[in-house]
Amino acid sequence: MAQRIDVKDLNIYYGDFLAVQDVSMTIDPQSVTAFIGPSGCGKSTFLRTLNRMHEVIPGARVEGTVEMEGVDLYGDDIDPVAVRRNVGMVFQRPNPFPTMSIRDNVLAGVRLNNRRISKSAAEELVEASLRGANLWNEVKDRLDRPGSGLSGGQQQRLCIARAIAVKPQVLLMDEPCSALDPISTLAIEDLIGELKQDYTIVIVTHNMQQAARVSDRTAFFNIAGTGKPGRLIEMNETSTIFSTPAEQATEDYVSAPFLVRASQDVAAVGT
Amino acid sequence: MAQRIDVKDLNIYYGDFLAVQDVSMTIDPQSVTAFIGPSGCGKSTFLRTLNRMHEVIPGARVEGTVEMEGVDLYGDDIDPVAVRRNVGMVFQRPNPFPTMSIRDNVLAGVRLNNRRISKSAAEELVEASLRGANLWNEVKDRLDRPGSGLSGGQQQRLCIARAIAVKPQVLLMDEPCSALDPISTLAIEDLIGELKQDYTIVIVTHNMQQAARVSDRTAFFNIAGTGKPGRLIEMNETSTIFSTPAEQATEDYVSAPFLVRASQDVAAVGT
Amino acid sequence: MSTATIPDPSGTTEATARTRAALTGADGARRRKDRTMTVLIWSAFVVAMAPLVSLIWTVLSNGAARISMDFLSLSMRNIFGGDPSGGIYHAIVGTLIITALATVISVPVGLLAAIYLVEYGKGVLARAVTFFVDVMTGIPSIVAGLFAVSLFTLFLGPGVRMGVIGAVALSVLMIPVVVRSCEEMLKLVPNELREASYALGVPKWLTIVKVVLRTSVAGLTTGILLAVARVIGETAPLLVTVGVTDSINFDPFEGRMMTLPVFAYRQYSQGQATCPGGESATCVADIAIQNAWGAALVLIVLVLALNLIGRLVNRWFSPKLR
Amino acid sequence: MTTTVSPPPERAPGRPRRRGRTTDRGFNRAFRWIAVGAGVLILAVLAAVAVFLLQQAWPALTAGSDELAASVPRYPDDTSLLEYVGPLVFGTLLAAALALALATPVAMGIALFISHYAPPRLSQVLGYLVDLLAAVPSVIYGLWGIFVLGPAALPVWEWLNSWFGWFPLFAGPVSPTSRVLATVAVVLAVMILPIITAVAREVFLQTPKLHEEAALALGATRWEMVRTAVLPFGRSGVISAAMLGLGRALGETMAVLMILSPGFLYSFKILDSSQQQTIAAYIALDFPEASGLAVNTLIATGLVLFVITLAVNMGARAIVARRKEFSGAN
Amino acid sequence: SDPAAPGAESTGGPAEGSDSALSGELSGGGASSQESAQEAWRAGFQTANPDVTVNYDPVGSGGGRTGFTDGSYAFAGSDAALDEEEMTAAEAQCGEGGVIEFPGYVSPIAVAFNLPGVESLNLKPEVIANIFSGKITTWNDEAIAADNPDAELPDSAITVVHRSDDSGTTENFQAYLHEAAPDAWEHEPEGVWPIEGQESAQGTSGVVSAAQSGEGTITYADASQISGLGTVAVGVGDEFVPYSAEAAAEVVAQSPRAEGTADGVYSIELKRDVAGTYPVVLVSYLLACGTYADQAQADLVKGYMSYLVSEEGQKAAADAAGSAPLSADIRDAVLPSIEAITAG
Ligand SMILES: Nc1ncnc2c1ncn2[C@@H]1O[C@H](COP(=O)(O)OP(=O)(O)OP(=O)(O)O)[C@@H](O)[C@H]1O
Ligand SMILES: Nc1ncnc2c1ncn2[C@@H]1O[C@H](COP(=O)(O)OP(=O)(O)OP(=O)(O)O)[C@@H](O)[C@H]1O
Ligand SMILES: [Mg+2]
Ligand SMILES: [Mg+2]
Ligand SMILES: O=P([O-])([O-])[O-]
Repeated sequence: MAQRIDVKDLNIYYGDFLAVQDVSMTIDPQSVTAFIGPSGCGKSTFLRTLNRMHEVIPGARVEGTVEMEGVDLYGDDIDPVAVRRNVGMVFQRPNPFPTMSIRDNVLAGVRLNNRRISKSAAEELVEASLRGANLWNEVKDRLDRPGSGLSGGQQQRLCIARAIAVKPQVLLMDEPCSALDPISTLAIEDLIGELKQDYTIVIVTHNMQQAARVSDRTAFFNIAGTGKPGRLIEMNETSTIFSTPAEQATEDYVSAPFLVRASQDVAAVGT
Repeated sequence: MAQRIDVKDLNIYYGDFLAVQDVSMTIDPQSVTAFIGPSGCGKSTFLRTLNRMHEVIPGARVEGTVEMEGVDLYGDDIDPVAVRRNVGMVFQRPNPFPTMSIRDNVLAGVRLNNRRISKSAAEELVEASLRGANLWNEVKDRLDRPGSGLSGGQQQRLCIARAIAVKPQVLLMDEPCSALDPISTLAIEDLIGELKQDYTIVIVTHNMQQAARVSDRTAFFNIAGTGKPGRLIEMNETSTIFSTPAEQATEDYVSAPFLVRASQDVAAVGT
Repeated sequence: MSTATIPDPSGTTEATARTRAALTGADGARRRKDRTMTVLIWSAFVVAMAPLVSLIWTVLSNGAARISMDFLSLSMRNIFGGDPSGGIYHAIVGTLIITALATVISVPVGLLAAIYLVEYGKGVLARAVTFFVDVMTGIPSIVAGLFAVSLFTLFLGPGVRMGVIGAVALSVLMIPVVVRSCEEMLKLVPNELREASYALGVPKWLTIVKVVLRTSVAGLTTGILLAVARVIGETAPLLVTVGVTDSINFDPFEGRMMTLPVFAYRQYSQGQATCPGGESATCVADIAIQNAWGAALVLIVLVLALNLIGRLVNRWFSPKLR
Repeated sequence: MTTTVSPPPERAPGRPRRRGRTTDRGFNRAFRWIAVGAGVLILAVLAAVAVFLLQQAWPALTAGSDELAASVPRYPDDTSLLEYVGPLVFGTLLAAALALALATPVAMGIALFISHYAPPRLSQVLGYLVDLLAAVPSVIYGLWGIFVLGPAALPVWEWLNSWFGWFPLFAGPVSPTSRVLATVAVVLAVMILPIITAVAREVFLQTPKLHEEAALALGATRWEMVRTAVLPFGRSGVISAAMLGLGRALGETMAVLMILSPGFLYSFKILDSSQQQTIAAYIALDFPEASGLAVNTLIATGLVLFVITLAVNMGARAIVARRKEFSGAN
Repeated sequence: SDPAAPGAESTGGPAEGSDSALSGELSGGGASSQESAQEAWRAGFQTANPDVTVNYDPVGSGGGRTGFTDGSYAFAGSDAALDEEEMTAAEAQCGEGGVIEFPGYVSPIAVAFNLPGVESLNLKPEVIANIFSGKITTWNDEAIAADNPDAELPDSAITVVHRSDDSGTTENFQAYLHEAAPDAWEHEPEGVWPIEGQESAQGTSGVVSAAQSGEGTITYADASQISGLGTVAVGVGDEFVPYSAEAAAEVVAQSPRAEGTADGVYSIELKRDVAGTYPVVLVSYLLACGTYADQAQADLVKGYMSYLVSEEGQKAAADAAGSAPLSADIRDAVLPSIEAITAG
């Protein structure tokens, strides 16, 4: 079920602006890959090329290949819709459909397949997905209320529930926890751990601890300056990236002073 | 310039729904107060009562008093607009004005109020505010481009620049860093450190480390269940909250397993 | 998700083949439906273009021959029968003045009422305004005209005909359209922006003026232009309020005025002219219908120009989103 | 920056700065009252129109049918005012409903085409073209309907009648002049098309990118994305747009007046002449020659149109309100 | 702010030096049938008096009569003479000078049809009545064929097109049918067409274009407007008379003045059976007051009315609208009342 992704010499453009340059990487199946890097370096942009969401933006295009099990996602005979069905996505900002109830939000992707899903199967799926996103208890008795009435964190968890409800083969997550409280974050992180048994997972995060906790491999992106394209600096086992990175830039980034401070803080709390 | 805030017996309603019950607290001037708690417990709601943004929502109202240096902000003769000018706010989701350039966004507080400002003073203010939000270098040569063209993190920093440009006495921040990368987060945290010399700062955060790092005092909110009102469980020195909280609920929350794990991770990274 | 039940692949080529199958052979029915809808939506467009093209072509081919400098710069004073030397300057002037006046009356009232509904409105008054604005869209145009006449008759006695009465009648028709479309546009401004402004200590009225109106100005312009278009072609109410004249009148507060739609309608109604000496350069039997088409063409060009201006305003001010 | 700009507190501690600009509150209040005033003014105008209508219609409402029959040219003997207005109401509703049924799907199609299907550069031009249709005065639609559409539609009407003549709407005979309700309905549809399109287009364009992307990321085709994210978001806007169009169709005078060969029957035959008449066209048709009680009767029919619009709008409001909390607006 | 001035210059009309002292604005309105004639009169009068603007709102006869009796119009055109009630109201409005009413515009109504290849038909009054009442339904009906042995009449249905609006043309046409064929046409003459279910259209231009757009149609319309359609020569006695202004004028000339009216009021009782006349005519009246409150207004009305009954004025109307000029008798009868218009 999980699928390997090979990216070769990928250049990503917004119109004439080269946003990300020359990325090649391999994303392993049944593992979690984390993307880290400073803001604006193109993590989100790159992530969106993996399920062809990038081309939704007018003028946006890519050069190079993204292969999934040897099949170029940008090949002529490939249907972007099928790509997106197999490569799910959770966004930075929660975006539940405001016109749908909580239940319908979870079922939104499933319903698209026009499959007449039986009522009981639907109920089960809703519960399983919401439990997976650690939202079940909070919303179980208002499944028919609009999804937009939830708080930010609840909304994001609803979106995660919606994404996992369609059981994709690859799951892309763009800072999925940035609007979540620690308990929800923890639940999601645990969920990621479970999901990777079957899926290929890619996560963008600003939270070093999160990257360290959940990912098997980490890719560090960086940007030389404004207007310059983002680049993949280094990709390796997560422990290697955080302990003995090959590049100086990576080392500078992952051991930025705050991180030291943070560990001190935590140490202080722990005692 | 910094002001003390005393909240007494505050009940906060959305229509008939009691969202936050019976909060009393004192927020010290020239300090940073952090609100933590699970999603949906009413942190944002409570925060918004401190500058009377709550009442912008139709049907929303409060009971009780919020006193600033002894003056009830909800008194009859108090102008909510004046309250908001003195109590600034940064939101959870970045919301730059889409019709305005980056420069005009920073100057919005001045310009929207029809205040005259000389060109040079404006330029200075723009630069100082953007530097304060650690955004200056990224946007300095496109100040006339629309603010909505920036990435999420950049937009949020723009909003912070906009809020500090009006030099409020109190600054409320609702998860201001949830969309920021560590470097920007660090800059903002440093900025908070600087600002508290003069201002009263209140910050909502899901990031325990952040609360531990930046705040002097921490308030923990909790919620008994869905549909129940949120409550202030405990408020104390940050170090006390994180090390020896008085309440069991607080202890459970701040020492949730992930935190232990996180500290282990960080320790592992450190070695 | 046809692959969901297939066991983990072992051979790479097999996996490739299956992946390719999953990524290409998407659900045929859904793809077909998508195609069908795309075709339908394209054809909806073509269907709508057919009358437009036909209409424009009809007006152009019938009206273009009549257009000349004289036609645009002369009035119909002392022109009658098959005499082709008259023009529609008086009607252009009248249309511009009366429509402008109606716009000047309707836009502030309509926009402010929309602001009231979106930004302040709650309770009985707001519900009443919303409801009765809807009702107002149902006033037949002739009734609006009769109403304006009887209103002015109250103050000025019977028999007064002047531009401003027509403008009032048109305003009765225009205001609800302005309110409705402006209301829709204002509602689309995200609350986040209002809150951002309030949090900067900007009073509500400045927030409305500088943030809400500014953000929605493009939509508002479109809405107002639609409303202008709604009334610029009105005939019936102008006939009873402004009357008709052949001469030029720049003063909407004194005397009759001619307007383009009334002119076109009257000319069409006149039908054939009699040419006692047969058709000649000075007597054209179907001059009236030619005049009608000529006026129609000018009216459309006028509206087109207004639209163009609106577009430019729109382009200028629309928020640079996304 | 902030450390240098803050002057020491100049007021006694314990007093939060209340100075603001007190004039703000004055402006705020003034602006509010101006806005409220505009709303009230509209109510006042409408009340004035209503008073005018009622006062003018009153003699007809209170007159006996004998009296009406004597002084209103088209008034049949022994008929109550209600029975008299009935066929007009029927004709008005039928014409407007046909127009709306023809226009709404096409308008939504065009709006979607412009907002989500057409190449971006093309869509600008297209939007402009459609707006142009809205700007065409009804007199010109009348001329076009008589001289172009009518003759062109005649073979279509004959074809419809010969194949679908069993269906009440298309029952024969077919008028040789094409001055029938079917032609009128098409013209009305073309007239309200741009009105519905313009509003629907604006609303569709406002669909948050976030929601569209959410749908696409779930593996939706473009149409499915439209169905899950765009249409529900635009729903209340589209209903509102359709009502705007319906309002225009109900009240349209000139085009109907110029094209339709009127009749006063409860008839579904839209291809036959002299079957139906609409209220607005009826008023415009008979007003010039009317005097005395006849004028009052005409205005009474205007009052009925008023009431119809009122009812239609109430219905639409109810539909929109029922799903209000699910609407995209905040 | 004088609305007249720029227009007068811009049309470049023949503003030959006139020594007229008249100036100001004069407004009237009423029957749409008079619109073309009024245009000709206004142009002629304004040319002679460049400082004068005359307006005529073609709002319909009813509107004209209402406007005249409530004082909104200084003069009016109406396709029917005032009835008693209206006359009372008008007299009240006009004051002691009384009302002036005369048939200022007389025009033949053509019976016109659309049959390719057929330009003219001879029809007796009964046949016309039976066609319009729907008793004769096909073109090759014996009753039609009998009087038209040379015409190629098709086997197609006759589509009657009548005026959908309340119109003086309809009323006069019905009056003719009622009088010439009382057995076949029993409907009381009215402005509204009495038969349901027939094709109709608004205004003269409407019926003409409806008739032109469908084959096998027949209608009645002001004779000046019916280009492209075949016309009917109407049976009078034993002969068939095609329409012409002269033959129409003759009808009016042969008809007596109604009795028992005030001096200024000249209404006629049409006789529709005089040999050699064309009996299907529209007689449209002009209304004015004997006294006006304002001297300038009185002068304008007097000047305008004198002009339009003059030989010159009637010729202008005949040229522009194909109407039948007034006979000298009628002119002589009404001129004294017009010249007596005063302010008071
Ligand atoms: N729609 C767009 N059109 C043009 N440029 C864009 C667009 N979206 C992003 N960019 C630019 O592309 C670059 C990469 O942006 P991206 O959002 O991928 O960064 P990121 O690493 O995800 O940042 P963050 O951590 O703040 O989310 C930035 O310079 C940004 O300004
Ligand atoms: N506009 C509103 N109307 C009604 N109820 C609301 C509204 N906004 C929030 N609530 C409810 O009030 C409660 C508190 O919400 P609030 O957004 O303050 O939580 P929070 O602690 O900020 O959560 P998060 O950490 O997810 O931002 C929740 O139950 C929420 O559903
Ligand atoms: Mg990003
Ligand atoms: Mg919150
Ligand atoms: O003069 P008409 O009433 O027949 O138009």
